[in-house]
Amino acid sequence: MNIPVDWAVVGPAVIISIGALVALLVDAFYHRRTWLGSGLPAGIALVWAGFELFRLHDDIVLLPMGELMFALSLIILGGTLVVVVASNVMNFENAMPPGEYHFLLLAAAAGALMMVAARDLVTLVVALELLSLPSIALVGLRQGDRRAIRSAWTFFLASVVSTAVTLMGISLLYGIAGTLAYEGIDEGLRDTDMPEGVVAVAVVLTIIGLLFKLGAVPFHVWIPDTYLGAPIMVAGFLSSVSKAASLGAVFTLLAIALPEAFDTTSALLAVVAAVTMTVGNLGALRQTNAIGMLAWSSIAQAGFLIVPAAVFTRFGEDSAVQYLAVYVLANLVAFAALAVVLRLRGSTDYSELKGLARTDPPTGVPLVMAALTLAGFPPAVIGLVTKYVVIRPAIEAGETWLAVVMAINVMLGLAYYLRFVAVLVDRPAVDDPYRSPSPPVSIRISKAAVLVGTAGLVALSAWPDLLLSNLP
Amino acid sequence: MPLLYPLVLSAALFGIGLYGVLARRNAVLMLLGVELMLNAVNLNLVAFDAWFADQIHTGQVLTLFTITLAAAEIGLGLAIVLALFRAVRTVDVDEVGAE
Amino acid sequence: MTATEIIFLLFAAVAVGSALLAMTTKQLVHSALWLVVTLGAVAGCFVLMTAEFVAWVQVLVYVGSVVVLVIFALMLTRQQSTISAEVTGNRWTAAVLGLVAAVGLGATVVSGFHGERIEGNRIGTARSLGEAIFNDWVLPFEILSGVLLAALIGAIVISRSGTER
Amino acid sequence: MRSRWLYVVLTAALAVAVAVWAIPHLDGDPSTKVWVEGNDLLGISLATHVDRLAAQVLLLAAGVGLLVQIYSTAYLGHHPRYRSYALVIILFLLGMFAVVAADDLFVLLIGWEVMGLCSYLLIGHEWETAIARSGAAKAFLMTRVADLGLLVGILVIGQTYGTYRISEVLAQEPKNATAIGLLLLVAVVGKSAQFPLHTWLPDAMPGPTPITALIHAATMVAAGVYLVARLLPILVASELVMTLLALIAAVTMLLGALFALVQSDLKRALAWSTVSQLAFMFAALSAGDADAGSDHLLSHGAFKALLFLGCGCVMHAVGSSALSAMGGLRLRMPVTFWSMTIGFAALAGVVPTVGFFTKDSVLAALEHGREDGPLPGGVALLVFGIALLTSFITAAYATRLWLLAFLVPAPEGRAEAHEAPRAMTGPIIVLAVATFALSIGQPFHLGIGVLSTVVAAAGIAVVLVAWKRRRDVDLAAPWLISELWLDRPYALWIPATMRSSARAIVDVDRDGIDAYSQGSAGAAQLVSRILALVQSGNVQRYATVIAAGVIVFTAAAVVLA
Amino acid sequence: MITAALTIPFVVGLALLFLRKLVAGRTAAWLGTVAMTAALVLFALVWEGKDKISGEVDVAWIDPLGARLHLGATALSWPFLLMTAFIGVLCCVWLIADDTAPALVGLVLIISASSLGVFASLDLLLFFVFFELALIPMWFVIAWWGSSTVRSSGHLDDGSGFKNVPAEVTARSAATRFLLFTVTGSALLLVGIVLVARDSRSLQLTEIGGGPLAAAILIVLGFAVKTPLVPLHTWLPDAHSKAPTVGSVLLAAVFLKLGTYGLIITSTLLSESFADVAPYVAGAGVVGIIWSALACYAQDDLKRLIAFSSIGHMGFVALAISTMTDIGIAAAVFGSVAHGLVTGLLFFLSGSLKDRFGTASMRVIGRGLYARTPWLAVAFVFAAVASLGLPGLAGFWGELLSLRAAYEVGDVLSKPYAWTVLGFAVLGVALTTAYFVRAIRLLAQGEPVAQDVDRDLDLRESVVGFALVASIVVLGLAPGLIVGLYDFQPVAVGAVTP
Repeated sequence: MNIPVDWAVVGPAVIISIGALVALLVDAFYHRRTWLGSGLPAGIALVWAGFELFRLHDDIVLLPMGELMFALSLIILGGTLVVVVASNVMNFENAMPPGEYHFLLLAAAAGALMMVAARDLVTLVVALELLSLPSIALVGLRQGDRRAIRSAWTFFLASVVSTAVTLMGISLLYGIAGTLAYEGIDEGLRDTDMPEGVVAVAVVLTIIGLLFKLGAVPFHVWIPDTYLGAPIMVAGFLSSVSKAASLGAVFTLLAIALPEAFDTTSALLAVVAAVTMTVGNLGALRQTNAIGMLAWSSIAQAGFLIVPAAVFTRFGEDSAVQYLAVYVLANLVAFAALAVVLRLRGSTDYSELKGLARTDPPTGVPLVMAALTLAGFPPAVIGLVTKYVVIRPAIEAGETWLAVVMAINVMLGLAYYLRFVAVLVDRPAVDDPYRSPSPPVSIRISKAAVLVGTAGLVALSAWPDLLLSNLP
Repeated sequence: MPLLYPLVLSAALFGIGLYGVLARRNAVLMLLGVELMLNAVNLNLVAFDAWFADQIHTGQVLTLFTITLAAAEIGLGLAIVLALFRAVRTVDVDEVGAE
Repeated sequence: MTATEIIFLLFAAVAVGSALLAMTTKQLVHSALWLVVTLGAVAGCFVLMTAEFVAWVQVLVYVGSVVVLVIFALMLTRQQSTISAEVTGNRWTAAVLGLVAAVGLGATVVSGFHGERIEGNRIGTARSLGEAIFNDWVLPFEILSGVLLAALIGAIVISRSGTER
Repeated sequence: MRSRWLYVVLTAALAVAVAVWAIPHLDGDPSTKVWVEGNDLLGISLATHVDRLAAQVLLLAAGVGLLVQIYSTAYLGHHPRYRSYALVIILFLLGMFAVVAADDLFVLLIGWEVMGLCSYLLIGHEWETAIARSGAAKAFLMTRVADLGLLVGILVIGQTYGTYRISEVLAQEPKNATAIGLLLLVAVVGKSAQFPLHTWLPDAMPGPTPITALIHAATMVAAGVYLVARLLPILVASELVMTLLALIAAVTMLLGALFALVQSDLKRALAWSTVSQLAFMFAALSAGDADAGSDHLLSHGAFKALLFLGCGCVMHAVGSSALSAMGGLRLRMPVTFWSMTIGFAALAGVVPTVGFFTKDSVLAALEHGREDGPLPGGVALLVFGIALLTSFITAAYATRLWLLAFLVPAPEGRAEAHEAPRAMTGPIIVLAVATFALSIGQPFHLGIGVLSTVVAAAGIAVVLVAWKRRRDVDLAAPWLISELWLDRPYALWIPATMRSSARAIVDVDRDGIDAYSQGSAGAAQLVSRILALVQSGNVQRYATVIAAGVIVFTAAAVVLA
Repeated sequence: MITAALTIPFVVGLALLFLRKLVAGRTAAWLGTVAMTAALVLFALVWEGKDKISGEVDVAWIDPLGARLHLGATALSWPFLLMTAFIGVLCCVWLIADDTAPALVGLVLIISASSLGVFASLDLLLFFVFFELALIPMWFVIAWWGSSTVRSSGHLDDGSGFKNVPAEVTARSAATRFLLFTVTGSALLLVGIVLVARDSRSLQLTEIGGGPLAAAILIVLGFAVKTPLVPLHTWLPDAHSKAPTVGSVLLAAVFLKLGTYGLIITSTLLSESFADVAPYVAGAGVVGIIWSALACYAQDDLKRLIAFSSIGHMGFVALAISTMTDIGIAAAVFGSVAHGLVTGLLFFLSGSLKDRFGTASMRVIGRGLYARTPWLAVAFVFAAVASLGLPGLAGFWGELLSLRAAYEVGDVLSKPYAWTVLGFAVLGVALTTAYFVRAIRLLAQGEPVAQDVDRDLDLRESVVGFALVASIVVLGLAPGLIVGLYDFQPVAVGAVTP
């Protein structure tokens, strides 16, 4: 049989790869190596890719799970763009080459796109690697920073191990189905006479690589260390874009290739989701560093994201995408704002953030809004609505217990988000070290980006229909 | 020849590789464990490919890709290990981890 | 029991044995060399399974480059305070997990594929694989090139010494 | 000074209004009037029903109320809190009128509870003193607990008869009488201080004496009698209720009289006698004779108010209500002496005071109730006997109090007592006159009359003889002086139980119930700490965790599949 | 019109929050008073009659979920709306002082407005959004303006409880406990809402007809935390006693009503499945009555005492609701509103005491307030008497109607069960009298020992107090004002009796 290669689908990825190379080269020959030299081409490439994506919209939606692919590609591009823009506050001057930075970032983004677009396991694996390896490099990018390199090492080893596991699963799947194309696998599984167990092993091992990227328990161990060590916006990238990509991959895989194994996957994923959100929230409880908190909370959010995949109802992928979109937006707003804080104050400990919303509203207020959105709590109505949206599939599928677990986790989450918010709006310390007469332009840009994102959240809160009616 | 031969062999190699990753004290040798696991996968792929007499050589192609990926991974991995060594003057995983 | 089978079993025995040694010996370089033996044996198995080209690639890439890299790395990271035991306290857990993994996989494949036989009739030559790749697997192939480039640059960036600029 | 008379005027206006409203109904043609028609789920309508009984009680309340208000101007006029005192009295009168005139049971209930509240506030008028505080609290709690019986009883009536209007209820055949009766009994026993809820009334004596006269002798405590008389047509339908009522009455009248006999405090003795006299009324009602009961209510209202007000004068003079502080007042305060003599005579049931006639008709009712009437003959006879015995004791203690208060020589070193001011003597005289005037037109039964006169005379004689003999009329009976320890449960056991259980509850609430939230919070923190421990930074550990996870998942999947 | 009534306080509140630097506390409070009064007037005017939805607003909101901006005042919600707005006004009046923080006024406005939103919304999701919206502001009110005094234990007369915990900590932890409890409840509530929405394919109160048992259980649990029903009440005493005066008032008068109102509409919307839960609600309610009454008997901190007494009153309301009869509904609404007014008054007065003496501990305040601060004492006694349910005052009718509802058993509870419950409830009434008499004895009566902080009510306090006293008397003498709304099947709710 023949593997369908829909080149139309590849367009945006190609553009991004080109953009990556351009960024690399421009930076290489650009005399003073600042963010602008490579960030600009990168940004342009992303925007262009976005247009390309919209141009291809009609072709894409015809594919199986096309809607999902389109939405996720959009989220990936947007997320990466935010990361690129927000990266400009990170001090590239010492120890972080912007050219390579943006090259790797875009390469990873391309990998993410391909993961969503992949319709056979070979492509999936390779795309997965294209996402992973640059991300690993990005984590360890900051030079002479023990913590960064240690994080990179952690991330790397965990990643390769899980890749190996996935590959083993894939090989078994191949042995069972005789092909690695999704449709083929579906047929293969439908008319195979293998014992259930064998199929189960193959399927589970295959999914694990993706769960690893999502940061599902127990494959979450790498996340806190990595986020804390990585350049902050890279952590943002990992927590948003690569989660989006792997979620898309999971959905496509389950929907097209493994409907046969639904019983196995749903039971497994339901448990994983429940455990993941609980562990994530509990882990976050005692964090006193904003990034650490976000790292754990991203684990918890991953748990929520898995639910729709676990119970595949008519709302399944829609709710996942809507939830993901809001999560990515809020999360990136938070990371971007923290990037500014980190640049200005050199730390994101709560002690540093005390009273930020009063001393520096342009960064503090967005953090509050983002935290409330992640908590799913008014005034961030959109967060609450998406919680509703993501609980609904569980109910529709009759998994009330799962819904209740989610509910309890909403409470757990609020516990630490609220603590974070309280720190932000608290009365500031009397002698506030930081008073910037006039912030550099890079900070202005970042703050602008942050405010735009916050405005988006506010708008969505005022009128959630904007999101819910337009995403698939 | 029986399909089981390569498959069982691969299972054994995979287990051994896993052991290596989890037990080796030297970071570089942990990488070798990973390589071993990947090779086990390759064995499976090739075996199935041969078994199916796959027209489009899915298995063998993926094997090639895997080998390449493995090369890329080990390249990056070794780079990291070297940087790590430069940073903390050791490749002993027990000491690397300790803050 | 045909000749191929016997030879395969021999290769398999060699592979497993050397793999075990590679993972357990105290001498860093030795374990790298033992790995070479393993990979060679696996390459042999490939050949017996009619995957010539794969076998050659295996020999070239691994034995030719990877292991050399590894040995260099070992040299570079050779440290004054030689590590006491080559395995960590983690080893019993590791052993158990490894064993369980092997046995589990073994059981899986046995229950799934017992009694099947490989009639090696379609040789995986360079030509046939090339056709397959460039007809059917172009997309992943392209992506793979990206992966290699990214990994290369990543490796460079990470391993550049702190002194430059 | 003028402000004080303002309240008198207010009260007078109220009293006149009520009188004008009530008098036309004295000749016994009842009138029902609906002022506000409530037509919602509650079904409460502001309706009044005034018949002869109601009219009489209204007049009694209005009259005594007015007299007490006048009396108070002198008795309490200089008290800093006189204003609130006088206002509360007016509020109380309104409540009383509501109870008496109400046709809707809820209106009655409101008045009933307002009276209770006013009684609480007035008893606690001297709230600086501990006994006043505790007395007030005790009275309020015991009566209110009993009132809950009335509340539920009203619910039952409403459910049974489909209306809360007394007139409409009485228009129907008696239904469900036992349940209703029992519930009402609870309320009545509490409000009228009958056994076993009788202990609050003596303890209410720390209240100002005029208040005692008004609330705890003439009106509020009699409201229970009034209520029973009002609903008698229903209650008689249940023999059980009537028997119970009769027995309660019997026990109470005897106990009250006995306790009154041994008191060393004039006011407290009068309080016990009130308890006992109220029991007389209930006895009459239990015999099914509403008129006898209500007549005795009226006469008792008159002469007991007289006695208490007189007692007030005495206290005003000697500054204490202890009998030991009195004596030798006959010449010092003649007005008080003579009016109180009349009062005691009425209490003892001496011809021709009204007390004689009404007690006579109560006895008659009981004796008559032996043949026909709701009571089993035996019970009626028993109660009749106890009533005779009680009237004997009553005569005895009346005489004793009279002697000790006025005739025994004054204790040494007491400041010379003077007659009370006119504002106080005036009301007494009025009431004394009333004590005779009310006799007019009272029924009279020859046989019973003779019998009771003999008994009373015997009682008086015994005491007089005892006094002639050995100058001493105190009965050495500790078990009586301790009032049979009947107050123990209310004074000690119940409060103690409540306090201890309350503490227990607070502790359990904090340490027991809350455990689940505290526990879960602690557990969460613990897990959180463990998770942090897992993050050792050692890659190999992570890899191990991952591998283990993979294996577990796969195993689980295989099992599931 | 309703939209305006909701927006005005919201806008003013937000403005005060963000412009807190620019306005003085007194001005802010005046602004708040005006805003809330406007809301009150608007809600009073919006009424169109008990058999229709007044001032209905129905705009598309989130189509994919079927959620709409659907507002309106029904016979069920109108009394709550008026009561809430009224209390809001009084809270603002109370804050007319120089030491008021403008931000506090802003938060009070937002809390009141969102509570109004809860009562006014006819769409479950909108209801839930408002429900949550009020929480975080309340957290700040408690955590920041919370009590700054030593923590007083519940004990009767041993000093053991006087741990000297820094108030900032305890107030804050109390706030967090309150929030986490409530959010747990409301999260379950959310799940329940989704269940209901799945079954009846709609989120509109006007269209929902029933839901699965699971939904009923979850929703009732959610509201039970808020109401609160034993044993989910443990958050309440701390929160109420630690909160600042307006905070306590809003908590007791408004927040608890969110719970009871929720239970009421649940009982009418999910009648079939609620009927299965009703007995447990009744049981919890009655246990709460006894439990809280006894707990009150052992309190030294006045605010804690009032807090516990609230649990008891809510127990009556729960009992009434669980009968699922018209009378039960009337009783629940009346009881809620009356409790709002009476307990509001009690908390305001204890607030005055706390302002003067720095603590609400009766031991510290001392006895004989009759002599020391006559009007304050009289007002307090009045409030206490009203709260113990003296006939002729607002507190009475709620209890009476619940008892009557329990006596005239609907078809939900079994007769023996209902009557047992009734018996305990009656006992509870007696106990309530007991602890209030105790409180009066400890505070108002007794040998007065003057303290230099003895000050009688000042103007704003008198205004607030008088307004509440008047409303309590009016409702007490004319219960028909509220009960009159329920001699029929209330609009916008399903069958009241299944």
